[in-house]
Formats: sequence, structure tokens, C-alpha cells
Amino acid sequence: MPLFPDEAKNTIEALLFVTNEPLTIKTMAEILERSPYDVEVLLKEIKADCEREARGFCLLEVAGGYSFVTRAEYAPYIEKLVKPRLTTLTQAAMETLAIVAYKQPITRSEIDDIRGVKSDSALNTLIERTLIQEIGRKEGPGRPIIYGTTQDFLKHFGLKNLGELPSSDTKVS
Amino acid sequence: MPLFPDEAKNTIEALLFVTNEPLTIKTMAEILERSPYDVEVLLKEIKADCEREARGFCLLEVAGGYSFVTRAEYAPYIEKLVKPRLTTLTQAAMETLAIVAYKQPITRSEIDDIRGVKSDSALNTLIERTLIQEIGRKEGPGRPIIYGTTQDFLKHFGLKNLGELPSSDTKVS
Amino acid sequence: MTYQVKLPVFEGPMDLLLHLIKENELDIYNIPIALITQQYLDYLDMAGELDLELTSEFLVMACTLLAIKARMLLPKPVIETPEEEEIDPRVELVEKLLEYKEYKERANIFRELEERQSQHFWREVDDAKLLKEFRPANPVGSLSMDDLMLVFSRVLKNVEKKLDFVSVSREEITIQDKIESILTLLRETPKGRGISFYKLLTAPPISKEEIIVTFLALLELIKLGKIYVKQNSMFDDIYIFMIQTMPTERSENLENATIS
Repeated sequence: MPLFPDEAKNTIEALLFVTNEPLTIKTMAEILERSPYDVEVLLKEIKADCEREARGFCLLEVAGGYSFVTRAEYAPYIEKLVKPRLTTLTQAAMETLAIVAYKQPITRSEIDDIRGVKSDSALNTLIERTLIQEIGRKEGPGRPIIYGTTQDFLKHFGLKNLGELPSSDTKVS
Repeated sequence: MPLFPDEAKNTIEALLFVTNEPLTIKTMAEILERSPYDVEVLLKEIKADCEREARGFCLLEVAGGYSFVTRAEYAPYIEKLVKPRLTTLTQAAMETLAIVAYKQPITRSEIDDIRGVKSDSALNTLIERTLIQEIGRKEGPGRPIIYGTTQDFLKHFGLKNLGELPSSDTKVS
Repeated sequence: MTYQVKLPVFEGPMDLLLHLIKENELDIYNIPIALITQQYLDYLDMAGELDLELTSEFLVMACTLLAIKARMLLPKPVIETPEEEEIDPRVELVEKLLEYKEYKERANIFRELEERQSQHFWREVDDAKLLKEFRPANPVGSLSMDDLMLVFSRVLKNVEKKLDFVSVSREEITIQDKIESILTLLRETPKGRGISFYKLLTAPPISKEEIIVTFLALLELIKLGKIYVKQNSMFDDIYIFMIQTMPTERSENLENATIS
């Protein structure tokens, strides 16, 4: 049973809210079981609502879909909120960085195996921090990407080269 | 320079958009450079806006702060988009969690004593799911580890704070 | 093909007891201990036949029930002063059951709260995107190389722990094993001589679980008519003797008895 237009609009809002990835009209139409045309009309309404009410966020059409993004004028406040979070590495990111540093070259699934959980998001933030990078592809089935540390990694930890990594059984005073 | 009320309201909306940890009134007041009272008034307005317009998401007071979450009625659609939520806790884990929640700080053997069985594996599950944590050690022989609940515990069950723990005759609406 | 008997699985002995009390519509403050003990032991028997793994706590509770039953059967001591009221041997168990019941109910409320909250979804926050916009001057924060090495050692230790966990399985002693070992011990004991109950239960290295299993094995052997026990006076050690079933052995035993 299709939803009423208002409910459909709210459902689209909910879908756009919950995910960070841009959503295509096709995906939304499938989930709502409505035509792509209907979805497009509703998206226009949502966009107009956000503009008129000058909310904290707006609807942006980006490559391949639609996404809610915070309005540019509030960036200084957002920066104050997220700065502490961005300057410290999460536990997951620390573990992933340690594994890459000591076990490079290493694939994503090898890291997952060691940690026992998926490390996708930790890897992405480490790449964004320019501490690790793709360094090639492994021979064999699927040719998975292999990762290693960067020059920035050496610089920030004060190492001349990877040979200077302390061995993991060295006692730290 | 303090923001105009409408701008302040939108800024709060924007802040709530970029974090999935509940934001405290204190944090928001510091970032906005306004009084906690002002922030509280604006949060009430945001809550009313969300209710009135029946948006896709609503403002939830949880774990000592505020968070935007999707409305319950759209859950069936959201489940089609995002990965299924974590599996529910086993009976053993849920009983153990209930004991920790009400009796914290509590040691492992005190929990075993109430349940009449060993709770090691239930405790480990709860620690892995970050619903409980070690909060110290008890004075006395053996100095056993004592456990307590986490912020994630409050988030997981939608509780504002530990004072809001249900009593055994609570009806869940 | 064997047919399947559906036997409810319980979280522990308290869970099983609460189930029996509810099923029989009993007053928790006045539990007919003989009935409950019987039903409890019946469940353990059934579970045993179905090869259900029961933790040792189930056996500990069986002993507690038997002990309470025994104390209720004992003649009441003469009360010296009228104020001195006799304590009901069930009190401690009832209090524990009530406490456990309370948390079991709270666990159910938590389950409902979890269900309600699981309808609300949090927004996914992607720090990688925020990092693009707000690049910190120092991407590693206050983390030093030594911190990183410690993290790595810990991760490796966790991996080892997980592997250990998989390869080491706990050795469980079954009542059947214990029966066999007691019978072997009795066979090796010179005819007419018993083995000491006290020594049987304290021989190192023996765990709490093993003591209980030993005790239950002895009860089972008495029930099966394979052994008998003898005590000279109260609080003395108890001696366990094999009942010889083979006629030749029986006569031998009699001979020995007359000689000694």
C-alpha cells in the first residue's frame, strides 16, 4: 500500500537523515514503492521547505544523488564541536594504524581478521588523515588493494624510516 | 557576538546533525556562547517543530543529552536501506545487564550469586557491545573488578539517565 | 530416526525452579520442598537422557534441595525458650529466588525498551568526510610511537587469546565417569575393606564440581544397589563398601568376613 504524500515526504527525509551517502531517486523510489517522478516532486518540496524555514541543514544534489548537508554558515560552530574528535584517533583507528604500521603491506580483509571486526571506516579516516595510503594490489584472486604507511606517518611519529619502528617486544620505560 | 534566536536554533540543528553522540546542553551553550537556559528554550522549540511538521526525524532526550533520531513509524523503510540492527541480547546477557544496571557498582561473583550461574560469557558479550564497562576495583581481598553501565547502555535503551531505570512494574508504551 | 523430545532450556537452576513453581501454581513463600525436589531431579534426569549439557550449578542446587528436604524431615529440636523461633530451612532459598525473579522481570522490561528504541535510527556520522572539511594540524593528536606499539602488542595478545579460547575446551566429569572410577577404586580395595568417604571427597586435586559429582555418583550407586555405606558413630567418617553380586565373590567375601 503506497504512503500518503506527506508520509512519503517524511520517509524520504528519514532516509536522507540516516545515511551519509547520497541517495539516488531510483533507490528511494524502490524503498517507497512509488514512481521516480513522485520522488522527484517530493524532493523538490523538501528542498523548498529547508530553504524557506532556513533550517540548520539543506538538501544538496551531489554526484549521483541527494544528501542532507549542514549549511555553510554554521561551519565555524561545527568545527568547534568536531575538532576535539578529529584531533584524536578513535580506538579503532589506533588499532588499525598499529596493524598497518607493523604488518604492511596488508589488505583490508587481513586487518579485519586480526581485529575481528570490520575496519572500513577506520581505514577511511586514516587515509583522510594521510597516515596510510594504497600502495598497490596483491597478486591473486580479486587482486585486493594493499595498504601501507605514508611519509606523513613517519613525520608525525618522528621516524626517519620504517626500520626505526620499535619492535613490539621492546620494553617501554 | 551572540547569534539571533533563529540562527541559534539553526546552529543547534546543524550541531545535532554532525554527531551521533547525544549533545549536552552545556556543550551546546559553550559553542553558541549563550546561556544553558537559552539553549533549553531553543531545544523545546526544535522539538515542537519536529512534532508539528511531522518530519522524518525527531529530537530525543537520551543519555544525558539530545540527539536527532528517525521516527519509529519509518523504521520498516529505513531497514531496507541501512544494515540490519545488531542482534538482540540473549536472555543470559539481558539478566546480567539488568543486575549490573540496578546494583552497580557490582563484582562478577555478586552477579553469579544472584543468577545462580556463572556469568562470564554474558559479561564479556556486554563489554564487547560496550553496554557495561569496568569502573574500578573493590577494596578488600582479591580486589575484584567492579562493573557499571556505559553511555551506550542509556542510548541502547533510550533512557535519559540512570535515575530513569524502570521499576519491575513499569509498562513500556 | 530418533524422535525429538522438546525439553525447555533454562538459564540456570533458579530459572528452572521458578518455572516449576509457576507451572505447579505454588506459593513461593511455602514451597512443598519434596514435590519440587522430585520434579527438579526428574528434569535433570531427562536432560541427562537427552544429552543436554547442564552446568555444575544445576547439581549444586540439587544438593541444596536435598539438604533442605533432609532438614525439614528431621525432628524439630526442643525449643528451650519460647522466643527462640525455629528458622524455616527454606528461607534462604526463597529469598534468592525472589531476588532472581525480580531481575528476570526487569530483563523483560529492558527487552521491551530495546525493542522500542530499535525503531529509532541514529544518523551515520562519517569522520572521513568531516576530516576533508576540517583538517586538523596534527592528524595523530598526542599519540606517540610508543603508544602505537603498545596498541599493536595488545591487539596481538587479543588474537592469541582468541586462539587459546578456541583450542582449549574444559574437561567435564560426568556422573557416569565418576561411577566407573569409584567402582574401579572399590575393586582395587582389599575385599571387606571400605574406602573412606572423607578421603574420596578431599583427595587432591578436586574441584567443587567434582565433589558434587562424586556425591551424586555415590547416591546413584546406592540406588542401583552396587554399594552400601557404614558409619560407626555420628560425625565419624563414612566407609563405602561394594555389594558383591557374583555368587562366588559373595562366598569369598563371607569367608574373609569370618576369618577377620
